[in-house]
Amino acid sequence: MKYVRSWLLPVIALAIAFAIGALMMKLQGANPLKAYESLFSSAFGSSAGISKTLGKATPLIISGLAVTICLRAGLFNIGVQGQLLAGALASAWAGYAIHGLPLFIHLPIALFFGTFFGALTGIIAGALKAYRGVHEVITTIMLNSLVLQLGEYLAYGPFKEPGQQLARTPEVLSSAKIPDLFGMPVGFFIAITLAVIAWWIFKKTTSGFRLETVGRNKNAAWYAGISVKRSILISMFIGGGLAGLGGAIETLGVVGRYEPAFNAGLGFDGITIALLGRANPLAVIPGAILFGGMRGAGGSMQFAAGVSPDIIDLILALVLFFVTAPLIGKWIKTVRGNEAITTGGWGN
Amino acid sequence: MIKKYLGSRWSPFVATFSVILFFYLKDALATTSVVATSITFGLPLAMAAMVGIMCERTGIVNIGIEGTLLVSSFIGFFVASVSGNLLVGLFAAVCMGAVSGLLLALLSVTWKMDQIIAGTIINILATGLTSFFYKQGHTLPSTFPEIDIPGLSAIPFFGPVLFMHGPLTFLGFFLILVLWVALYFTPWGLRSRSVGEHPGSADTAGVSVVRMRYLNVTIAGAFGGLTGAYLTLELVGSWDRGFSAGRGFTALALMIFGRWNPLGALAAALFFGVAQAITNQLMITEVVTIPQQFTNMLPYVLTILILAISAGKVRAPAAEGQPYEKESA
Amino acid sequence: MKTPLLELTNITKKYPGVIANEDISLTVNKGEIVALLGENGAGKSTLVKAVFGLVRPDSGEIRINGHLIAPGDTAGAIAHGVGMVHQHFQLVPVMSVTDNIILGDEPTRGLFINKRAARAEVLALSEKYGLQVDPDAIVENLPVGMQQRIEILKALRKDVDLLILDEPTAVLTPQEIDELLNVIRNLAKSGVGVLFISHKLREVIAVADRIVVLRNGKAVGITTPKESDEESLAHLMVGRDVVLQVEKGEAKAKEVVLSIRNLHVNDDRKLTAVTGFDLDVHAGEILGIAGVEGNGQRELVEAICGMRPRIKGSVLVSGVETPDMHPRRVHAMGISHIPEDREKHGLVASYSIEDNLVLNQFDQPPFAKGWIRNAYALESNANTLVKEFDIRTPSIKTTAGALSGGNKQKVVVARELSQKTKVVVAAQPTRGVDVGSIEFIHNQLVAARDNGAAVLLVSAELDEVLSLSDRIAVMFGGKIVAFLDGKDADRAKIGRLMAGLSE
Amino acid sequence: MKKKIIASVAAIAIASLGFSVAPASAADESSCGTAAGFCVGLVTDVGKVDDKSFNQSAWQGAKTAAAALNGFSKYIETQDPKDYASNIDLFASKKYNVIVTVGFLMADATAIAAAKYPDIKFIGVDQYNASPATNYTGLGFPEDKAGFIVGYLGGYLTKSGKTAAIAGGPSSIPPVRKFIEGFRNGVAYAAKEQKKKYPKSSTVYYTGANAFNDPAWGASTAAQYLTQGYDVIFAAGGKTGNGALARIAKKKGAFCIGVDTDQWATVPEAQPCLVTSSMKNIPQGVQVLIKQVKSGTFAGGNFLGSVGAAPYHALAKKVPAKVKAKVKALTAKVLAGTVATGVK
Repeated sequence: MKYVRSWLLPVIALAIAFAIGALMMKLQGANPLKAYESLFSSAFGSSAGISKTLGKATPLIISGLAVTICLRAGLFNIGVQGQLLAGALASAWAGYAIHGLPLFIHLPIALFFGTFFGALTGIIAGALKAYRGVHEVITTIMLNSLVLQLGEYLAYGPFKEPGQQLARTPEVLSSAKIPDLFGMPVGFFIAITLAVIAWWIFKKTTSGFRLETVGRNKNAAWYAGISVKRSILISMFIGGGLAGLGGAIETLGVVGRYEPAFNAGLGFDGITIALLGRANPLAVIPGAILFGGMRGAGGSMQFAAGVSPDIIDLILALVLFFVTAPLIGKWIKTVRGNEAITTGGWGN
Repeated sequence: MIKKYLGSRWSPFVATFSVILFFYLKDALATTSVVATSITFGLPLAMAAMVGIMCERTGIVNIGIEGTLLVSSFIGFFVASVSGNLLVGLFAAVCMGAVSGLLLALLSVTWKMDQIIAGTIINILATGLTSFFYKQGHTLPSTFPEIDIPGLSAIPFFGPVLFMHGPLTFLGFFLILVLWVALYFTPWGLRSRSVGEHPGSADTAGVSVVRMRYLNVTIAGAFGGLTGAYLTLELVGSWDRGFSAGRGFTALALMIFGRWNPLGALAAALFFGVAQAITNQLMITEVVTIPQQFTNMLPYVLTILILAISAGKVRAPAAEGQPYEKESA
Repeated sequence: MKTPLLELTNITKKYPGVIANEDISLTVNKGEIVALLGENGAGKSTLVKAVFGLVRPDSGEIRINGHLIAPGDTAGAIAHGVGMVHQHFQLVPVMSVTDNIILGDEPTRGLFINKRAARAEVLALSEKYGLQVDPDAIVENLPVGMQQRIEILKALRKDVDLLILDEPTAVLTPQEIDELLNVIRNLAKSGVGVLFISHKLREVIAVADRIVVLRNGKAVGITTPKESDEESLAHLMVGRDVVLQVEKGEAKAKEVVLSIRNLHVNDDRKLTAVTGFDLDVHAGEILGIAGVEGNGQRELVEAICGMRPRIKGSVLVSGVETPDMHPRRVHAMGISHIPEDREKHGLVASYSIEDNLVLNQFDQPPFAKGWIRNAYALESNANTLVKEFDIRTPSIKTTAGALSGGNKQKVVVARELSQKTKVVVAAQPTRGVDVGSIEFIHNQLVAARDNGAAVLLVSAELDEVLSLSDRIAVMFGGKIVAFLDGKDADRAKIGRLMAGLSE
Repeated sequence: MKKKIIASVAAIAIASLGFSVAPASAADESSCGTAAGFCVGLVTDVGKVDDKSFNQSAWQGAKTAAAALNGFSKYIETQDPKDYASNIDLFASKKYNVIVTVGFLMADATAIAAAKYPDIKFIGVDQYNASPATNYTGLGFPEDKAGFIVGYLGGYLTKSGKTAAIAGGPSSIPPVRKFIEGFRNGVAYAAKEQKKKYPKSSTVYYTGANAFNDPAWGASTAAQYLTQGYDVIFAAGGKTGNGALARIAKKKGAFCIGVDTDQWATVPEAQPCLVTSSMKNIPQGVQVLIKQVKSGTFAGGNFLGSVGAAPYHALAKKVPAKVKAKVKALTAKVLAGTVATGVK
């Protein structure tokens, strides 16, 4: 029974959100049925559609994880966007500037570059928090802008594609590109694996326990011999690294180069998805697929039913609202015991 | 004691004023312009930061400021253009802001939802709604005009900097000062702060925590509405999708930077404004040619550095982010 | 018949799984001191909170001076002349004494708070009741005894007809308690009704006109001090004969295990809190430290356990120096620690009992094999300890936060005492714990002693120190002012020492 | 005269523009792919079709052309640059005759699609076709010329000698840079003609996270210029620039110059100061190319669209007749290439 309720809630939330969305479309004189039909058939109705949905979900899963892991350790990482950009830029550089390596060496190196520079961006905020007590929300907001500017400078300066007028790097070599597997994006499977690993680490390992203890009660963690500073550093390093890897996967698997506009907004969607999943690494996956599917199918919906893709943002906000607000929960009497508290104030 | 005070708090101001004086003697026009413009850049940030301060001082985290700005500027613009009356638009924007505050209060006080999630909902709802319902072709009948206070505005430097602004700029500054006074010198302020620090103590003193939180979050929302109205009805004169352009998030950082103190946040916001105006001025005069990206990084780098050096624990209101359970022991 | 000042009729309050108050009726008249006696968890606090509007009773009526008070109406209760001194201080730590006292009913001049008038009012109030406070001090910088005074002044400020005091004496010295009891008597003489909560029999007998005994949420007896004595009240309270004295054999003190040499420690405000003393605790003995809170006990304990930097001096276990600021390594050297603030340090409220029971050894075998935690070992450990330490819980998966105070403390005690340990440092081990659990925890500490551990007990409850300790050290002003033998320690003498008076 | 027609067409088109439902014209989509049908699809760059900027201009051109040819037209608003290809695919799957893609960022995706769908003609607005494809035409504009002309006008209008440009995006975006540098050189050219020594025209580029999308920044930056006595300001860059225009309109005696389209119609707030706009005739370019498709003369490669200055509208009386004549003369020379803009 409890199991039934655990999936009933999001389903009802989705249904209500879609109903309200339909009303909005009606107000605009469009045909909601036709819109939804095209939305679903293009997101999930064909293997190409599924492939696109999963491709869109990939960076969202990873950035959602990056937020989740920090939330678990009691940190609110708004800096995923910047970490992701750092990773995208570094992996792009490694992808085009390093020559003469076979795929199985070059690709991992490029991925590593992305991960490392993402982690570096993350750990700056972590170190400032751990050693100087500067709140991570400020530093990560600042770092987002900083990385964006730095990326703009590099992509239009030292890393610019020769002869190109735009701010973008050369295309990465084929030896650094993530190949497709049976028409499905390989990155997605990496993302799923990462989510499962993250889940497993928190569920089963001492490291996960350490981070989580710090997140839930810093003082008790200190009493129990867990270094709070180290946990902050580690979680920001891992969060940043994941975000960087997400950027690298996008760069090496989808975009093919660093071009700033191609990564906009991924980090911020990650925050929403992490909150939707209530800081549970596995719950990030369905959230990301929902986001990815709907965002990816927006064009089709407009094509088929003439509905502005903005409606998708609206529906997603409503989903988040109905999943998290205790309205439906009360109605179907879901008992949410032992739920991770995702966030608190800025004070901790 | 005085020495310590000077050393810790006032030295940045002294430094700022000496720098301004130095440049003023070199180039009066440009310096006046930079300082005046930094108010234009900084004021909306400061006003948005006040929204955060008012909420957080009563223990409610508000990351939905961005959404409030967006939706209230949208409503303000449309009501003003449809009604043809700026004041009606202003009123509508303030009401819309209050409604968004009320929604936050409902979610976080009554429903005890995670406050970060509540704010996120407001943000993405605002983005979706404004973008979906935006319709081109409306224009404002006019904008709030600049008021040059007679006499005072003729004073060199101080005139343009302090006395030549639109009515909402004056109102914004005035309300920031009012908020500071109210927060520290009135019963309302004492009660608000106690609700944010230790709701139990307020409750046992007969101050209703729920009522206080509702009241303050709603007023804060209305203030956010005023900020939105300022942006569209006074500063710009038009509206477009994504109009607030991230100011609500920057404001959050400024609120923390200013240590939850209205004057602190105002100073932080003006610092940001100055940095932005200087960045522009460097490009305008082309005296120094460094890549624009680096000058743009300036405020962010400086903020991080200043915080890292001055460090000290920034202490947030203690009860922030937690719903108040009246009946817990 | 005249209307009673306070009249409660059939108050019932249920929480999920617990009946806090069942059908309680009582009255308080003008000038009368009524004591509510009962063990922790008997429902005393819930009842008075209902009177003050902090708890909404499910049924029943509250009348003050004949006026019906709506459930949950704190402002209404205040308006009708009820004042309350809370067990957990309801003070805003970062604000001044004046601000705290005037909160909710501020003297104003125009729109603003009249700070001068407020300050004068606080001084006058302090004068009137003989409770000295500094109106400009920031509350968080004050010792608890002072904070208590502020709470009382806060309550008295509003010209109360009915004053409720919820366990006001827990943190006071015997002398301060006597003073407080005098204040209470004087208030009653001036016509104020007093509802006084305590689980300390002696105080109740000393001050009350009437005693209402609560047990498991029910009023089980109403009596007067003349008609009763400590034994009979204790019997009513617990429902059985209680052994007030801890049963323990003769201590067999052996070699010194814990030694403290010239230790200097600062408090949170960076002021000296522990000023350089030596202390030895032997295996097989309980050394109790008596003292009013705020005299350096907490800093001492934290410095021993590696949770607070030692400015100077050292802490040795069996002659080996322990590391500074590393609680885990100190623990590994054989110092178990029952922390003073179990909510803050002892437990992770949102973790299961199972996880809390291994909080400081979660990465040691058998609870972890290398990197992987061993669910089976965790479970069997939890099952064993829950049984052994009598932790009352529906399941080992229940979160610690859902337990009662006594059971929470048992989780901490179980974790600390189940490990091989040379030294047990127990700080306020029975604070906020019910009588049954107190007895159990006391027995566990004695058992640890008998197994050869050196036990350092720090408690603000003088009775606890007296009944458990083989030796007693009295701490005042960051120093140990006297060592006494546990058997023939004299209450009055210790009380004087605790207050800093010479003998 | 021609400009006036374009302007009035623009005004009408904007008035009739729906905002969320793609309007259907006489023909309908089922006719696509048949011999009788003629379908034009348009993929916007990230953003909305009513952006008062190039998306809107391109759609206006596509719609007008399709209607004139009795065809059908529809658009998709791109939400994420990664969807360029799939949005193009949607039109291709319905066998649209022409697909218009908007914005230089879509050049790669368009070139790939052109190779993938050899039967469909592609028009890339603001793009350069470097591929040999004959079914893909890059519609480019000599923005430097447009900038030069209005800069020249500005050079004659300024009284303080201080002219400026506010760029809504970084200099790394080619059309932005070309507009700005053209403007700068135009001012200098006018100064030289008048034998005056103006300071070099000043520019502030925006490089935040909200390029082209921060009207408040544009307005504040405009205020900064105005307080320093700049009296001719060219605002080039989407909504950021629109914000600047609206702000300059509040300053008496200052002139502002719009960009891309005739902003007299798209930013009515700016009318008090808007002396002209540095126009790229995107609608006209798109129409010409679509008509080429219909008539079978579409040849691929690159097509240089026309540029020019928008009419003075109500501010005509503030521009001395002599200046008007000079500008008119120079416009012809610049467009013919006899006066070089000096922008690379």
